[in-house]
Amino acid sequence: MSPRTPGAQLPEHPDWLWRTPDPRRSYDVVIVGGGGHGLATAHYLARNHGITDVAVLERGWLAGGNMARNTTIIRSNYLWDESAGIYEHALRLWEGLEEELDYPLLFSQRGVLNLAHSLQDVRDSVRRVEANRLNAVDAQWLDPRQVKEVCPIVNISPDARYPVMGATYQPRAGIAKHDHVAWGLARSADAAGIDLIQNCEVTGIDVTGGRVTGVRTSLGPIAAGKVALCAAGHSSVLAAMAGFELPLQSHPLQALVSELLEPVHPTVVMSNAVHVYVSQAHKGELVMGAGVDAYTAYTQRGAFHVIERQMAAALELFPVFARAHVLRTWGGIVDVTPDASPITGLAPVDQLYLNCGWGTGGFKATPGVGWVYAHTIAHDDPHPLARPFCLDRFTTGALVDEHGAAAVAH
Amino acid sequence: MTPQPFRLPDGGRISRGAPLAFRFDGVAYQGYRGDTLASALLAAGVHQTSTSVRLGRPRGIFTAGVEEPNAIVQIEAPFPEPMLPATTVELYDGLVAGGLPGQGRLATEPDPARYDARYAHCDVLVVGAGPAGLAAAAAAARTGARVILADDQPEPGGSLLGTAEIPDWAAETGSELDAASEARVLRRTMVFGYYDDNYLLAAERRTNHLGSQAPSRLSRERIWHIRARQVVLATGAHERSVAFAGNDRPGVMLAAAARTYVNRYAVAPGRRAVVFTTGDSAYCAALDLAAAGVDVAAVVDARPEPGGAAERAARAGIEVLAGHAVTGTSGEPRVASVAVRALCAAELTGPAREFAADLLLVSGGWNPVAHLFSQAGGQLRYDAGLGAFVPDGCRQAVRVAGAARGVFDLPGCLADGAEAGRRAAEDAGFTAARPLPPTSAAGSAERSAPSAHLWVVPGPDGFGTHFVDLQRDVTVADLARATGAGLRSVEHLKRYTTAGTAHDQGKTSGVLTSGVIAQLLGVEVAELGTTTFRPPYTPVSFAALAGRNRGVLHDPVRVTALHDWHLAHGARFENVGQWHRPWYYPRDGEDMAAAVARECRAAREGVAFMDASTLGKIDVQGPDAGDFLDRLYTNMISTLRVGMIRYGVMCRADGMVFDDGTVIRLAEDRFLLTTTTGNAAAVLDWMEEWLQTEWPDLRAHCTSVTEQWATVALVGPRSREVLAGLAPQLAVDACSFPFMAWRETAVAGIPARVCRISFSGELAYEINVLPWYATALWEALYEAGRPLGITPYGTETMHVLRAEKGYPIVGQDTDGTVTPQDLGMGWVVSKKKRDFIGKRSHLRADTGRADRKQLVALLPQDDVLLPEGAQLVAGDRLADPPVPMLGHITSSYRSVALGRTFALALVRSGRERVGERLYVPVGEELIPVTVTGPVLYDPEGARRDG
Amino acid sequence: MLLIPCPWCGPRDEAEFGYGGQAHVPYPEDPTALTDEEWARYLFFRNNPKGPHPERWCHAAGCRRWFNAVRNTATNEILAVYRVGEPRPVIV
Amino acid sequence: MAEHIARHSPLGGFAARFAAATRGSGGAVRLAELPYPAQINVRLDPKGPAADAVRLALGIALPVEPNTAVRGGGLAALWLGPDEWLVVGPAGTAGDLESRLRGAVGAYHAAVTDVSAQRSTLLVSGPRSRDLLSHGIALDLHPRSFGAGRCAQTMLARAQVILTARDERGPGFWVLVRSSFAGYLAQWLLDASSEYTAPGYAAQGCSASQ
Ligand SMILES: Cc1cc2nc3c(=O)[nH]c(=O)nc-3n(C[C@H](O)[C@H](O)[C@H](O)COP(=O)(O)OP(=O)(O)OC[C@H]3O[C@@H](n4cnc5c(N)ncnc54)[C@H](O)[C@@H]3O)c2cc1C
Ligand SMILES: NC(=O)c1ccc[n+]([C@@H]2O[C@H](COP(=O)([O-])OP(=O)(O)OC[C@H]3O[C@@H](n4cnc5c(N)ncnc54)[C@H](O)[C@@H]3O)[C@@H](O)[C@H]2O)c1
Ligand SMILES: Cc1cc2nc3c(=O)[nH]c(=O)nc-3n(C[C@H](O)[C@H](O)[C@H](O)COP(=O)(O)O)c2cc1C
Ligand SMILES: [Zn+2]
Repeated sequence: MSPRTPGAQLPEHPDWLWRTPDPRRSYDVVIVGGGGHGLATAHYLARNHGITDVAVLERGWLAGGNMARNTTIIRSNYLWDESAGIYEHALRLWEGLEEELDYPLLFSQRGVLNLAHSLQDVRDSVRRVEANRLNAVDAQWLDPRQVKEVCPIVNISPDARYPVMGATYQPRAGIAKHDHVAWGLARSADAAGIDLIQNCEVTGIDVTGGRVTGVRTSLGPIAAGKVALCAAGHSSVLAAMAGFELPLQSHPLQALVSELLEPVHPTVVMSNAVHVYVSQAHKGELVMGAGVDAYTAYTQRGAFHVIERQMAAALELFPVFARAHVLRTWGGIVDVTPDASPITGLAPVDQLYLNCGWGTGGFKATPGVGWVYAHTIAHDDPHPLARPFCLDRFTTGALVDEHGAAAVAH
Repeated sequence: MTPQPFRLPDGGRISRGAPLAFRFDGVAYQGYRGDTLASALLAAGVHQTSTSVRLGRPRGIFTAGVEEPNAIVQIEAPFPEPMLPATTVELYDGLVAGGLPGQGRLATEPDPARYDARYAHCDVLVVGAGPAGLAAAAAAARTGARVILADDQPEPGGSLLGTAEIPDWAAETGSELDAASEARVLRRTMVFGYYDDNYLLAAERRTNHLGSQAPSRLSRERIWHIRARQVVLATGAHERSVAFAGNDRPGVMLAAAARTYVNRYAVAPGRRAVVFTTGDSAYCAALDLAAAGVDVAAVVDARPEPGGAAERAARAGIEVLAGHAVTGTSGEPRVASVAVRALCAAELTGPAREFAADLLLVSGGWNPVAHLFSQAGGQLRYDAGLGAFVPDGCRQAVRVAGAARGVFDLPGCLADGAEAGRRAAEDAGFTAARPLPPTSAAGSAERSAPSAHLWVVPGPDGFGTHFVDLQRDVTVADLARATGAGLRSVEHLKRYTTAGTAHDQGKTSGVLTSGVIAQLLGVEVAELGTTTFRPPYTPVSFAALAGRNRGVLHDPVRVTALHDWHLAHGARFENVGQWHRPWYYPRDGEDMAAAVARECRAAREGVAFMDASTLGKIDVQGPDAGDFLDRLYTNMISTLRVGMIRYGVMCRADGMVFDDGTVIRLAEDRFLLTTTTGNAAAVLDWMEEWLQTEWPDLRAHCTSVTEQWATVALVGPRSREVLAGLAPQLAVDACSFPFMAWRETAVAGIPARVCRISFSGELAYEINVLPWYATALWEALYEAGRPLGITPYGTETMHVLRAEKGYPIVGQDTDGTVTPQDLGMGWVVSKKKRDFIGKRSHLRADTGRADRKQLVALLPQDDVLLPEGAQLVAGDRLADPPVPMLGHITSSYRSVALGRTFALALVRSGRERVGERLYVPVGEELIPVTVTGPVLYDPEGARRDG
Repeated sequence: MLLIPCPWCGPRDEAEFGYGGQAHVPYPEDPTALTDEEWARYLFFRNNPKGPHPERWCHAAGCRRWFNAVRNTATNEILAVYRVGEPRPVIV
Repeated sequence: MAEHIARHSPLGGFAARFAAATRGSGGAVRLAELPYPAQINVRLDPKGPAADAVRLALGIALPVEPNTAVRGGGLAALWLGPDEWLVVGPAGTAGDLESRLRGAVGAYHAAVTDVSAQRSTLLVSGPRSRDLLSHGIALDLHPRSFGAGRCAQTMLARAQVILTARDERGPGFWVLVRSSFAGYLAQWLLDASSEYTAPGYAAQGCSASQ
């Protein structure tokens, strides 16, 4: 009898998670969207502000949107001060979250490498590393040899089509098990008395005199003192219900996993130029993602040539992956803003709050968003870390443009 | 070599004349061509292939196909490949494999095999070559329609290959299709993805079954991209298990699989069998096994009243226990005995009976293979009669036929397939002229009884060994724990228990899982549904998907006409977009700094030349061309005189710099623009977009001529001498040929357009010729310039030269957040024009701010070469983080001309700070720098005319 | 891989096309006459409906023509294609 | 004018390898470069007078049916877009062709641009040429949909190409590719053609599908 494989299993979930309550007629706060952000917001409304007359309304199964679909990369090495501020806040929370939630989140600070493949990539990378250090975000610039030390299977041959010229490295970055995170937050919110209501689609938002009064749902109307949107890919659809528009486009973003493999990949590697990002999850599957599909869609699936391109890119970087197999592919719907930074804060309707536009990279922000957004809701005033991410910036032009220099935004 | 104790003396579809040697878990065995690794192992008496991932329980071969949850193996030789079901590995000579307890292993060496892809189009794609698929393909092909029939097996026949008598017409229909000019039969080809607009993906295994004999020039696997007007899915059905205690022991096997081993592979999967079934189909297995000499101890039928099949079994001398269920197994590791009790209204009654047996066949019903249909966006419906999910409606042009639709009898499958094929062809515009083939294989008149739907057999103690997902080791107890935690959705249960997430993606366990959960929650299976079916249907290798887009073919390398010369002269190259551009030309022993210094010196003091052919070039013609360009560029273009050249900048509508380049006016109604190398396509697209969608009334046309012209920059105070020598007809003096003018002439006898443009501040020319003559021109320049020390230079030198002059590089000194004003180029932004793209954005609050980041030069103290990308701070001591940052360094060089290092930087209120001292954190140090205006070299512009 | 019917070339693979977002967003007649809010709307705000969406595509690897399509973003079904300048068809 | 100057075509260096692949396939596929054909890009309103003038000047009409080519008098006019064509003529005639066209369109609004060096031209022919191209072209190349007289702009592997079916009997295509991509495409075609030069293929009992 061969020995059991270490690692190919996960820690058990707890024996109790959450209730399945019927919705009440009214709540102080209704959160629309039971993804990671909605659940974290509920958790911190209760924990930090003592607000528990809250319902989280989820159209499907809890955390079944992007929260169930993301490649789980967590990092805070963003270029601009505003971004570093909010993502680093989130990373600090991650560092205490397992304890806070008493749940094994498999938060693994295995480091993230962002590879540079051209001279301009190198400049942009150094720029980001230097900015990170001044913002107290741990960051290093590694040369190809050092990259190889961190991740021995990366192909650093100078003959590669796009050779690796170095990488930025954030040692505190890493991954966490997405479902565990969502469920830990849900369990905590539920335990605080917050109602998590599934199969409850918000179909209308009631606004009277410029102020939100409640929502209509597939389970009937629900009155609310405050309504907080947390609907990720569907944010535009919800905003339209409240009568305003958002500078968002919803795109499919795909990801895939391989079969379970013995450990080969000790860190997280992201490459902007050849466009792939990959880590090996705890059970042993390689988890990979690529870029968004070009056109908008709400289909939760994308086109296959995106996957094929991604595989070609992956093999350039990791020739040893050749005979690994794609086990499953899937897609999520991400809401992308013109400057690749989120929108979080007040909406054009009173007592309605906005948290959207996290696009391809909002998982890492989950606890940070919950913290900041709960504050915004509780005080009807944006948290200082959220202020740069208001809707206004599109009018003034004060964008937080993370396209240019921030590598792929995951 | 071990014998094959379980190989039947005759029969099967194996080539007994072709014995094959292989090793499994270190032991040598023998099998035959036509075997799978699984059948060959069974023939040798090996049931157990590994232990399970979570609980470490022994596990054996459970199925005979792609749905296998247990017998997952690691291939070691000829080349390592992780995680293949032994039931799908065709045996070949020299195969070395081992059982896997969960995680596969990747090779450490590069994969030597080739992979490729093909596109294919057809009127009708039929997936699956069982009776339904064969009938469909034949019916469609006979209309003249273009038909593709894809099946993952090496030969057509589908599940018939596992029955005792395979009608001849299976092979005949295969041959008929092979011979038809418009039909194509793809064997060993798994259709694994069904996407929008009837786009299907299939993976063909082409040479793997040849082992080390595989010809290396052929692709090992091929991905087919099939666009079908109509699709017929005839993908059959998978048998499923029942959850009872100890249902995971080696020796427990699906009934149809056992039947397949006997008939197709001539292997007896055991000596003495018990059959546990909820329907009729397992009786065929019982009878076939009995006929092959396996002792069938009993058929345990959960139905109180089994039909004619049971009578037939009884007539054959097999004991049939109606209304009974298997309650447990024992044996270590393999099944040695099977416990049975009567089952009445889901309660066990009566005494237990034990049967000694080394084989337990299970049949808990059939799940139509609806994966592809579901991927296509089709809806599934729970059919309570069948106890399974069956295809319902779909928006795409797809039909489902045969067992995949819940038709489980052979005549029914044939008729269903033929009808689906005919109608698909008709919908594709063909007429079914010839009569349908006679449906062969008369159905038996036997009285069949409906299947029972039994998900769980209770007890004996708990549900800890009632497995639903064998590969993820998920039991009924695990599911109960998950529902106990409050979970209601199958999706949550999947993620709580990991059921259905293994290599087999729950092919045999998915519906069983739903059934058990429904029972636990007291809801209908229909209400619960299934988890989502996602591509691929079966795993596909990364390499196959990458195809031939690897290595040098990964992404096109674009090169200029002079590339071979650069190579021959030792150039080091830089990737710029897809281009390979010479970066610098080191001479013996030179490092990059030395080479660049030498190249710079030549350009500033003598003469140097560079291949600038990669610049984008766009020819714009038409009476409104000037007007059009006025709208695109920030400055005025229409006033340019014929014969002259102007530098221009384009912004995006958000006011940020998008591209820059020169515009030359060739004629009253004709301009030639250059763009940066990386942006050539984007600029042309941008121009077409505005022309076509916003200003269709403008009479102007754009044509890319990037590769029509090779461009050589000839630079340096002595460039005029070189040019004059080669262009005798050209008046080269500064009066006759002023800065920003162009002339047509012959250079070295080659028709050329010579422009007096300088990106270095030196006297310089750009010579444009047809690329066919580029080498001739280049060599002539090299020859003519040799006495003056003419030096080829690359992009690095070009960057230094322009930076010394403070000329920004789009993409290096800009990052999409920089306006022309930020670059200190207010002069290129017209105040006169009513509008141009980006103008309105320059009036926004943020773009008007005085403290924006502006381009300046920095002079570092002590001649330090600052890293590009480094940040700037104010004081000589770092504050506590977050430290306010004032900007960053965009370009940084050591300048021979200046005799020092310098940098360009984007600095908050930079222009106001000229003269100020700032600091650059480098490692642990703070390097002081002085801010200056951006033009450090020849600020008066005295060198331009030589 | 969508099969997109180019109004000139007929059905071609999605990979040959460039996506241009919402259709019928004209460049403002006189941008300077717009308020910052109005200009921001032009620059950054585009419809993002779940359902039929008139949008622009460019047959970039083919005839290089821009054209319009109405696509249901919830299903990817292309309900109509029409050339620039042609009115948006009524989709029932 | 520059006749005495040495010319280099972008695929000149591939001639020997093309020939070897052609030989190796036993005639199943043939690869060759057609160097230096004259190519003029023409843009005009097909309904306007310029189109008539071009027809008179060339002796062939610019095709108005998308994705078709018209041939005559040693010239071919390929449809590239509703107002765009590529007129291809024998090597060495670009100057003459350009001035004929420019003369013909005269004062009408039209764009005439010599692009002879912009693209390189490959010949891919032989009984398996369709199969070979189908490794990288997503278009349906079946004679029913891409027979004589058809042309198209599309992708071949990762390069944009203009593809034309030859008129001659037997399958054969011209592939026009931007010169900077020509080397890539040549390498790609040579790599893909290894499928058709592999010995003992059928004897190995592989499936017959290529
Ligand atoms: C493939 C992929 C890979 C990614 N990789 C990363 C990564 O590596 N790192 C990273 O940081 N981020 C990543 N992301 C992004 C990240 O997943 C998202 O930014 C983040 O999950 C969004 O927040 P959320 O969890 O609240 O969203 P979701 O989980 O999508 O939650 C929104 C919820 O709102 C619900 N909803 C919508 N409309 C309604 C309605 N009308 N009524 C009620 N409920 C409604 C939805 O059903 C959904 O459950 C990735 C995303 C995808 C798709
Ligand atoms: N209850 C019963 O008695 C019962 C149940 C099921 C099937 N059957 C019998 O099985 C036969 C069913 O005939 P059928 O033609 O519908 O199915 P089939 O199972 O005979 O053939 C399906 C074929 O499709 C192939 N296939 C499946 N998915 C594929 C994919 N994605 N790509 C490529 N190939 C794929 C399979 O390998 C198989 O060869 C009938 O003879 C029927 O009587 C009987
Ligand atoms: C990090 C991560 C790891 C995953 N690992 C597996 C896996 O090992 N096996 C599997 O079947 N699916 C795996 N999945 C994919 C899920 O099964 C599923 O496809 C995904 O949550 C999207 O949901 P859907 O496909 O049900 O729409 C993984 C998903 C993520 C985000
Ligand atoms: Zn087109």
